[in-house]
Formats: sequence, C-alpha cells, structure tokens
Amino acid sequence: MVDDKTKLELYRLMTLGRAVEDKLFSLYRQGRLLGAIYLGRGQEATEIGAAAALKDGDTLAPTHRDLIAQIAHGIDIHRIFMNHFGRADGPTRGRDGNTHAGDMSKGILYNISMLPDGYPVSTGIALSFKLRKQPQVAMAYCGEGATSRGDWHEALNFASIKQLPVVFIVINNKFAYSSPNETEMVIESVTARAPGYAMKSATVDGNDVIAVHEAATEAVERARGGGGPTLIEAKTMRMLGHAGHDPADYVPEELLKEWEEKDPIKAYKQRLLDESVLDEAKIAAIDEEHKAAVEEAATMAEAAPLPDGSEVSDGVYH
Amino acid sequence: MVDDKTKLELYRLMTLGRAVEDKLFSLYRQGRLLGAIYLGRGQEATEIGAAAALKDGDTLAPTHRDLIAQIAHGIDIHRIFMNHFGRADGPTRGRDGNTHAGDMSKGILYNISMLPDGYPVSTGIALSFKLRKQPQVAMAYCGEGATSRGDWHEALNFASIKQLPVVFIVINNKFAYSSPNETEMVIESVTARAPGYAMKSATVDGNDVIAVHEAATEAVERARGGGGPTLIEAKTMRMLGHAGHDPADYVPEELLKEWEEKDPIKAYKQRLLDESVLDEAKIAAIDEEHKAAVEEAATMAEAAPLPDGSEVSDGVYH
Amino acid sequence: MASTTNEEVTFLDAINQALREELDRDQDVFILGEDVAGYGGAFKVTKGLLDDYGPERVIDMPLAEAAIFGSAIGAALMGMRPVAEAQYADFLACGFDYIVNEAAKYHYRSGHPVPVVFRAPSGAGVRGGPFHSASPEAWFAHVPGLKVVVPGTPTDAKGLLKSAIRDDNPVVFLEHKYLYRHEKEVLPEGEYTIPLGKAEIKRQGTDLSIVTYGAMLRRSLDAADKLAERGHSVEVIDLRTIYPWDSEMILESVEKTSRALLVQEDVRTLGIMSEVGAVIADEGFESLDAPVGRVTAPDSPVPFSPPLEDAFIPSVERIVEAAEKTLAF
Amino acid sequence: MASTTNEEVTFLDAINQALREELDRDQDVFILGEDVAGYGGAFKVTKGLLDDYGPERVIDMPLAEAAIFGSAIGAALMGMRPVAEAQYADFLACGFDYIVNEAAKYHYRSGHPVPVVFRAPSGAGVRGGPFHSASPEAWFAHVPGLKVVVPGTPTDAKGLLKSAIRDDNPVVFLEHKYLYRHEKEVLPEGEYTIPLGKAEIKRQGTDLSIVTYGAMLRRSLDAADKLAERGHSVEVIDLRTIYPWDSEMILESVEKTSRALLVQEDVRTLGIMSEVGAVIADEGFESLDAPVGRVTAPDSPVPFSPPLEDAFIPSVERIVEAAEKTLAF
Ligand SMILES: Cc1ncc(C[n+]2csc(CCOP(=O)(O)OP(=O)(O)O)c2C)c(N)n1
Ligand SMILES: Cc1ncc(C[n+]2csc(CCOP(=O)(O)OP(=O)(O)O)c2C)c(N)n1
Ligand SMILES: [Mg+2]
Ligand SMILES: [Mg+2]
Repeated sequence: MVDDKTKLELYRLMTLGRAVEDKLFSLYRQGRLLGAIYLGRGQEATEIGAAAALKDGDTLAPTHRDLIAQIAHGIDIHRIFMNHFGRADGPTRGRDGNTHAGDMSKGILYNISMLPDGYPVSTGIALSFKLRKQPQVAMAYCGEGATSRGDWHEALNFASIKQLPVVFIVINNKFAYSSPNETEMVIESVTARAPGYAMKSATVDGNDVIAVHEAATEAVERARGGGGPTLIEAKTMRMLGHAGHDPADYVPEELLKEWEEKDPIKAYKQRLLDESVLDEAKIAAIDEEHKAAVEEAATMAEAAPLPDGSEVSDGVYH
Repeated sequence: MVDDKTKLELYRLMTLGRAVEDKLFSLYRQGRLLGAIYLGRGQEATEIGAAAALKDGDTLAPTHRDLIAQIAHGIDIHRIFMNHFGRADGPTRGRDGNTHAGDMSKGILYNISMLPDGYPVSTGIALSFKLRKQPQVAMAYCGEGATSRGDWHEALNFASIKQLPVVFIVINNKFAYSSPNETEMVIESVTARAPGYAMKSATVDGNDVIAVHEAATEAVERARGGGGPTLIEAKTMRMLGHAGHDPADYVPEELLKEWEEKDPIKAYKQRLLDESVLDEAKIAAIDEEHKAAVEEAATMAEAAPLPDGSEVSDGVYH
Repeated sequence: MASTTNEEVTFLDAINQALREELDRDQDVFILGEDVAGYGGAFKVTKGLLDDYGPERVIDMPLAEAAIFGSAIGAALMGMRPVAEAQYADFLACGFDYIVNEAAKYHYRSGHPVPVVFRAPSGAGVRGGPFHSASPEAWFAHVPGLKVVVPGTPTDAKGLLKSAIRDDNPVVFLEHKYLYRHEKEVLPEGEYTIPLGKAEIKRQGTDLSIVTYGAMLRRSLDAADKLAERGHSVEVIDLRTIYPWDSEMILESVEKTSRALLVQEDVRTLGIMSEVGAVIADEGFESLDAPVGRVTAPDSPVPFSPPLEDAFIPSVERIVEAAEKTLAF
Repeated sequence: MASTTNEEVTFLDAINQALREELDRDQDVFILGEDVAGYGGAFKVTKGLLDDYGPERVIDMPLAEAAIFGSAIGAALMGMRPVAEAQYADFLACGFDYIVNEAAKYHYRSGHPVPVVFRAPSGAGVRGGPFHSASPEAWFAHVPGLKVVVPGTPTDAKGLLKSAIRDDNPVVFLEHKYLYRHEKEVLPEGEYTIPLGKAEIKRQGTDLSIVTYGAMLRRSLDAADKLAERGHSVEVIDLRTIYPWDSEMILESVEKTSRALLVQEDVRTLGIMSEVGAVIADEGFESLDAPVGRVTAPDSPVPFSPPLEDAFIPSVERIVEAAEKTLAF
C-alpha cells in the first residue's frame, strides 16, 4: 500500500522529470544544446515508479533513456543540464554528453551506450553487496530492445545462480529505435523468459506509477531480504522519437493517439485529485516550483564555462 | 518410428564413434598424438542420434566434444586422425588441431573454441537456406555449459523471430569442464528457456539413441517444412575428463558408476539383440570392420607428413 | 541514383550506390543490421533499399551483435555475400569475437572463403562522445585474416565497397561518419571498382610525404596547401586500405622526399601509423633525412564537449606545424 | 607457499603467491572466473585458494564472459578489488566490450576508480592452436584507460600482479602460459611489489638494444649470449608493462647503443613493437646508426602443428640473425 506522502512524492518526481525533459527538448530544438537527447516522454510512471523503490545506498543503472529514473534516485538536476551542455564542472567534465552521467555518491551509475551493459555491471554490484553482507540492492534498467542482447541473458542467469540482490527493470516502450516489438521477439512479454532462470517476475502497466512502484518495492525488499533477483517488465510507450533528431514517422499515428490518452501523468493527476491527495493549488505550486528549478538549472548550466581543450587527456587514469 | 535399417545404422555409427575415440585416447596416452583431446564417451547416443537426422545438404555445427556427431554426418574418419596428428594433408593442413575441423563439402563446419559460436553461425546458415528457398536444415550442438553464454540467447531469439530452419541441440552431460549444473543454471532443464522464445522444445534421455533420433528427426523435418526452430536438450553424462589431461576427480565415483550402468551402447546393443536386429555374429563383424578402419586411418595418419614450417603464413587469405 | 550524371554525390550516397549496384549484380548479396530496412539505417546509408530490394535482401535485425555478425558469417560460409552493419563502429566491440575469431581464421583453417563485409560508421567530429566516435581500424588490422578499409573520398568509398563485397575474405569497412555529408564529388562514369590494398597519391610533392587516410585526408590536403604557400612541396598519400596496406608506395614516396609525416585521427599508441612508422624506420631508414613525425589524437577516449573534441582531433594547424618541424630538420 | 625460502619458484607459483598475499592483505580482493575454485583454474594458477579463502573469495562463474567481466567491473565500482580470470586470453574477445568500453572509459568520464584486474593465460608454444595461443596485449594497449602487463620472469610476475591488484585502474594482466612451468627463480625475500610502467634492463650492453617482453625475453637473452660469444655486447630490455610503456628507458638505451632490435612473439602488424619502433624513429632518430629491425611472428593465426608453430614463434636463431644484420649495418 502506497501512502499519501509517497503518492505525492511520485507525482512530484514524475512532473519534475517531464519538466526537465521538456526543457531539454526545447533547448535542443533551439540548437542551444550540444549533442543528442533521448527523451522518455510517456514513460515517466515507470522511470519514477521503479527507481523510487530504492533507498539510500542502493544503486541504479540507467540506460540512455532513463534520465527521469535518475531523478527518482536523487540526482541533482543541475548535473543533468551541465552534462547536456558539456560543461567543465558537469558530472563528466565534458568528457561525455547527454544522459551518460550519474552520481556515484548517490549510487547512480554512469551509463554507457552499449546495451545493456548495466545489467552485468549491476550483478557485480549486487555480488559486492552480498559478499560484504550489506543490505543493499542494485537496480538495472533497459529497454525491450536490449533484451535481445546476450549480455542480458548472462546477467539474469548469473543473478539467479547466486540469488543476488538485484532488480531488473525492462521498459517495453514498443520500439527499439525504429524497430517494433515484432522484430525483436516472438513473445508477448519479456517475463516469459523469467522461468528460464527460475526467477520471480512481474508484468505491469508501465503507465500506472502505483502499480510499477508496488511491484518494484516488493522486488527491492525481497532482494534486500535475501530473496534473490526479480525481473519486471513495464509496458509503456515511447511518445517521441528515438533521439531528438528522429521524427519517428515509422510510429503509426493511431498508436500515438491511443497512448496519448493513457498519458501517465494526466491519469495520475486525476487520480490524486479524486483521492484528494492533490488539489489544483498544489498542482500549480508544484508546477511553479519545477519551472523555477528547471529554469535556474538550465540557465546556470548554459552560462557555465566549457572545459579547456588543453585538458583533453586529463583524467584517463586515476 | 525408426526402421530396422536405421536402427542398425545408428548402432554402427555409435560403435564407430567409440572406436575412433578409444583409439585417439590410447594414442594420446602413449604420447603419440599432438595437442589436446576432448572425448565424448558416454554421449554417443546423442552425438549420433541427433546428427543422423540430417540429410545431405544439411549442415552440422559441432563443438569441441562432438567428433562423434561429425561421423553421423559423414565425415571420413581419416580426416579426424589426420587433424589430431596435425598432418599436412589433413582437413586444416595442420593449421588447427583436435576436433577443430570438419568437411565443408559435407556441410560439417569447422568449429572454433569460442562457445557456442556455432549457434549464431547456424542461424545465419539457416537464414541463407530460407533466403534461397532451399529445403535444408542447420543443426548446432553445444554443451549445457555453453548455454550460459549470451550468444546462445541471441541465436535462439533470432531463429525464433525469423522462424529459421535450425535445430539446436544441447548436450547436458552434467559438467562444463569442472563445473556441475548447479553452478551453471538454476533450472532442471535448459528447455525451460524455450518458452522465452516461443520455441518448440523437447527434453530427451540422451543415452537412448532412438529417443534422441526421433526427437531430432521430428525437429529437422519440421524445420525443413517451414515450421521453424526447435531446442532439444539431451540428458547424458561425460564419462571422461574434460580433456585428455583431466583426471576429473571432481566427478563423484557413484555418479560415474550410475552412468556406467546406463552406457548408451551397451543398453542399445542389448535392445537390438532382443529385437533381433542384431546378433552376436553381426556385432563381431561390425567391431572387426571398425577396428580395421580405425587402425588403417590411424596408421596412415601417423605416417603422413607434417606440414613444412615455410608455409606458416600460407592460406591466411583466399 | 544513376552513377553516370555530372552531379556531385555525397560520401553517403556513394556508399548507397555501391550497395545498390552490388545488390543488382549479385543475387547473393544482402544487407543485415539494426534499423537498416524501413528506417534506412541510423545515418540513412541504406535508405530506399528496402523499397527497391525487399525485406529478404535488406533485413532488420534485433539489437544483437553476435546474432548479426555470426549470422552474416554463417550465410557467407554458404556462399552468400552478406553486408552486415553495426549501427556505430563502437558496437563492433559487442560482437568482436565473431569478427576476430570466427571470420578471420576460418579460411586459414579450412581453405573455405568467407565473403562477408562488416560495415560501420566510425570516427569523431560530430560530438558523438566516447561511445559513438570509435576508430577501431587498428584492432582489426592487427588480426590476420581480415582486410580493413577506411575510404577518404566518395569515389574511393564506392569503388572500395564494391571490391569489399566481391572479395572472398572478411572485410571490415569503416565509413567515417563526418565524411558522410561533408565530402562530395562527381563520381567516375559507369561501373568501376577500386582494388583493396592500394594506396593513392592524392597530391604530388617532393619535399615531404604525408601518409594519412579517412577524415584526415582532407585536413592533410589543406595542410599541404598552406605549406605550398610557404614554398614546400608536400606529397599526400591516402592509405585507403588499412590492411593489407601499401608499404611499397609509401616507401617509394619516402625514398623520393626523404621525409615522412604520419597523420591519423586515431589515438597515438598503436594506431596504424605506428606500423607505418616502424616499417619506414626499418625498410626506409636509408632514405630518411629526418625523424618520422606523427600527428595523432592523444591517448584518451574521444571526449564529447566541443573544446575537448576539437583538441582531440588533429587540426590542420597541428599538421602544418609538425610538417614544418620535419621539413626544417 | 611462503615467499621467504631459498627455493626456486615457478612463474605459476609466483602468481599464486601474489594472489594469496593480496587476498591476505585486503578483504576486498576476490577472484572470479570459470573453474577457478575447486579445480584451481585450467592451469592450476588458483590451486588451493578455495580451501584457504573459501567460496566467497574464490568464485566459480558460469561460462559467460560478459557476466564475469561485467560483474567484476560492478564490484570494482563499489570499491572491491576483483581479479577476474579468462580461461585463456583468447576468450577476452568474448567479453571485449566490458574491458574496452565499460572499464577503460569509466574513470575518464566520472573520475571514479575502477580497480579491476583481468588475468588470462596468453601466448603460444604449447600446441594450443589458433584459439588457445592469443597474445592480445596490443589490442588493449591501444585502449586509453587500460594498463597492460606481460611479465617475463617469476619475480616480475609476482611483483607486478600485486601492483596491478593495488592499482586503481583496470589492468589487463597476461600470463604467458609457456612460462608457467618453464621459468623458475628464487624470489626476493619478503613482501615486494614492482611498479607498473617501468621496464628493466635484464642484461647490460653497449652495441645493440634488444627490446622485448614475455616469452621472448628468455630467447632474447639466449641470443645475447650467442652474440657475446661473437664479440657483441647486447643490452636486453624487458618492457614488462606494455602500456604505459617505458619509452624513456628505451630511448636512453638506444642513445647509448645507437642500434635497436625489437622482438615480439605477437604477429608483425601492430604488435607493441610497432609502437616502440615508431617512437624510436621519431624521438630516437638522431641516435640511430642502423634501421630499427623487428623480429616477430608472421601475420597469420597461431597454427597448431609443431613445424608451423615453431616457424611462427621467433627463434633464438632468427633473433641472432637479425641482430647481426643490425650490428653489421
Ligand atoms: C549493443 C548496442 N547496439 C546498438 C546500440 C544502438 N542503439 C542505441 S538505442 C537503440 C535502441 C534501444 O532500444 P530499447 O532497448 O528498446 O531502448 P529504448 O531506446 O526504447 O529506450 C539502439 C539500437 C546500442 N546502444 N548498443
Ligand atoms: C566462450 C568460451 N569461454 C570459455 C571456454 C573454455 N572452455 C572450453 S570447454 C568448456 C566447458 C564447456 O562445457 P559444456 O558447454 O557443458 O560442454 P562440454 O565440454 O561439457 O561438452 C570451457 C569453459 C570456451 N571454449 N569458450
Ligand atoms: Mg524500447
Ligand atoms: Mg557439459
């Protein structure tokens, strides 16, 4: 059971995630951002619902698309803008761009492009928790496309053999770049693979933040209690192109319309209004707060200095 | 239903396989062979039963341990000895050793060490059959240990997406080098993974050549008819060490005893005697024939010239 | 998309033309990779091919490099001529084993041809960061059994890709992504191929031999222009094929000029110019009147932020400066 | 297994000692790989460690290189010091991505240490054939962010492995399998480490500098003996660390001798000696009185059959011959 405080917090996080990404998109379209963007619009319920199940000390391995999940695990949004702007004082000091950053002090890994590298890496993190007898949990995200990769299989199998405290989230957003589910797998749900590892699993409505959060919380707490790994598939929809430059005209209009109706924030807002957890004044206040925070972070980042070319090979080694 | 002629042929092939490997082992122990040997003693029913389901034009991708399967798909045993002796006129002209050879003219691939590379390679072969509309089938072998590798997953998933004419054989011989099943997987049978690819599957007694042959024949003919891929797991036992040098003292004595009782050739011989497909005279004649063939091949190979060092970099390119 | 007009064609379209002509010529040629069909590839190199050749010749693959490269090899062993695409050259590392172990060594062991091409967009300069800017040619040039091609002009890209597809050996074909839309040329009329293994003198000169390839070709030519203004006659040789590379032409040029400068975008340690330098230091030693200079990226990952990436990639100025040092020796 | 006796210790036992001492010293050190626990590893390098340190410090992994290398990196990011084993160096190619992309670039991007060691038996000479004889050091030396070590003696193997485990960067540590049981030495008494990045002069000389490493060290020393009989004073330098390599010591030696011969077991093109040669041709040019020769394997896979493998690996005779040519120049 999710209490009202948590419900509100989930709302706050989802809307902050969207506000951050909306701002990034607008900067991108104005040509002010450097490099690529990979937006998770439409996936906020999963991005937030799962990662919000983590506690301090737990780790999160996001992919390129899981910026919003990083917010749920406590990333300071300044880092996000600083990295997209390639700034000297950003989390990668301009060494990497877009969502390829994190915050090691908060257990948010720096993701790399190769999918789904965060899966085997997270099994290793979970192994370290187990070896050190620390009651911590590793959570790894990936898209349904990445489940076709061999490394995905290796991670699940090893996690199951060692009963590691790791939670694997698959965000099935219907596309891997331009490729629809049918070119990626023959099964209805990726969780059809869980029995192949004798692993607990759940398939959830990825647009229902409460459902995702409950499933993830159960999995995280089971992992923390020594109950081993879980595979969770959240069904949702990628509402924008693969990256900022991709108009995604391979996505049928009707599909987008259908899922626009199921927008995870709209539905959730209504629910919280109905449940009197939220009211219009609070909504406006939260929006205001996000807007101010996002504008401040974006402005600061844009004004911040770029790194100097002379340091190009600094920091290759520790 | 397997007819008597086939039954006899399966017997002939299994015993030839064992005769070849016994000879190799004895040469190895006498220090007359070069390099390593990886024997499949105890697995003859699976090695032969599955590969014997193939027809001319079909391909076989064996691993290091599947020498005997190559025999079922028609390899000339001279090639086997020539390769183990590293001879100039062998199938790799001394470039590679042990079972790392084949016969491309018969559709027997040259396997490499990296496991299970033959799986993705066989999906590509099957793809070529499909693209060219050739009614041919690709069969790939691997051990249960190799199923932990990501490439295994990638091959099964792709084969299922494209419904390719490929049959995947997993020989579960209880060990991967020194590692028992429990360190490799949590499931009882690897076929628990088939639903993850919506793939047809069968788990068979790997010491029962008829059971293996029937399951493989069904799968091969389904693949040939456009019915897509199949995963077959055969449960058996590796009766010798991983390689010639390995005394395998990590294998419990009782396990070996238990499986010695289930020796696939002994049991099958008795069955064919009971069914009057075989009689003692025929058995003796077959043994005699194998012995002569094996001695002749081994002697010829041992007497054949080694390659000359001057050709070390010949044939790197076509 | 005919190749006989007088219009300039981009590097990217030249590659598209090569694919089309080979798909037309040989029914055994087919294309496979992630998003190569309907989407036309991440860079649109295969745009339009699905429409014109159908889903059996242009195959969308799952996100699975072992399946892509492994399948391509399997089909090649059956005599087909697959052209497998990695979405970025960086992802060649994800199916590395198939290229370096399965494909590269098959012929040596069996005598059987493996006519497969592994295509991928490589190189820096587009703010791609550490995982979308790889120049992996040196890894593959170190693997006997592979051929490695990195063209620097649209004409070469087309002619070399056609040769790669017709070659009976595995070829790693790297397309510098910065060139895709930055280089344009009128292509030779009609059908042509360019042989693998042959470098080309892109500019004649007598005082210094610059050896380079890929995106550094243009910068080296620009540097040669500047040096010409200062009275230096610089020869610029484009390797084009990274393995087997044309040591003969390079040694001849150095014999003529007595000075060599080696320019690569790749990091310094063990880029292909290390090999070129080592060979000149051995076989060309007697021709040399000056140290063999190298202009390269530093030994670091490819950084994302513009000032860093710009400092990473060798500039015209750095080439000119190094050349003057070598000329002054 | 104490390290203070006067007994000779094999290369293999020296490595086992290093692992033991580091497991003793630091609770964060652990070992993972295929068959490393009960079986003690394919070559028995980890023999006895399971008994003495238990299954939480010596972990048998499934046959899954991405899981092995990826997990090791994950644990390293949490501050542990995993020592991951590939059963043969050839299988590094099967989890390549984790080493070259995940481990190598993490620090550059995040500033966070990645204290992981990837150990593997490398090299030819044991009739292992094309898939059990790899010398992959050059691939990894080409990847900024990695350190690469290939020891040539038991003393170095122990001291360098201890340093590798204590290093905060990812280290690829290659153990030449031919040396495991062929090289023996009395090890230094007590605890010692050998710094990464430092070469060592294993034999002093004045007429020629032979630069080498790994299994070619012994052959180069033997060649130097033969050359001494003929009146030539040959210096032999063991690189030990392949990246970052000790260019300073090599350039100093060449300044002294004016002649360099580079010896590697690896194939010719883009082995580490290509880099050494290129650097000498540039920074050491003025010292040189002769071409920089290289003695290497040919560009081919490592063959299995003895006459072929023996022709593949540089012999003492080939080194002597090349040295005489350089000396006579
Ligand atoms: C190993 C690998 N191959 C190819 C790519 C290129 N690529 C980047 S994102 C992507 C699609 C990913 O799809 P999915 O896993 O469903 O995640 P989504 O983008 O939908 O969130 C591809 C093919 C990659 N990142 N990694
Ligand atoms: C990718 C890869 N990693 C490691 C090895 C080393 N190796 C050779 S055989 C073997 C065990 C294989 O076990 P299994 O797949 O069950 O086949 P079996 O030997 O039992 O027939 C291992 C680990 C390998 N060949 N390939
Ligand atoms: Mg997706
Ligand atoms: Mg097995």
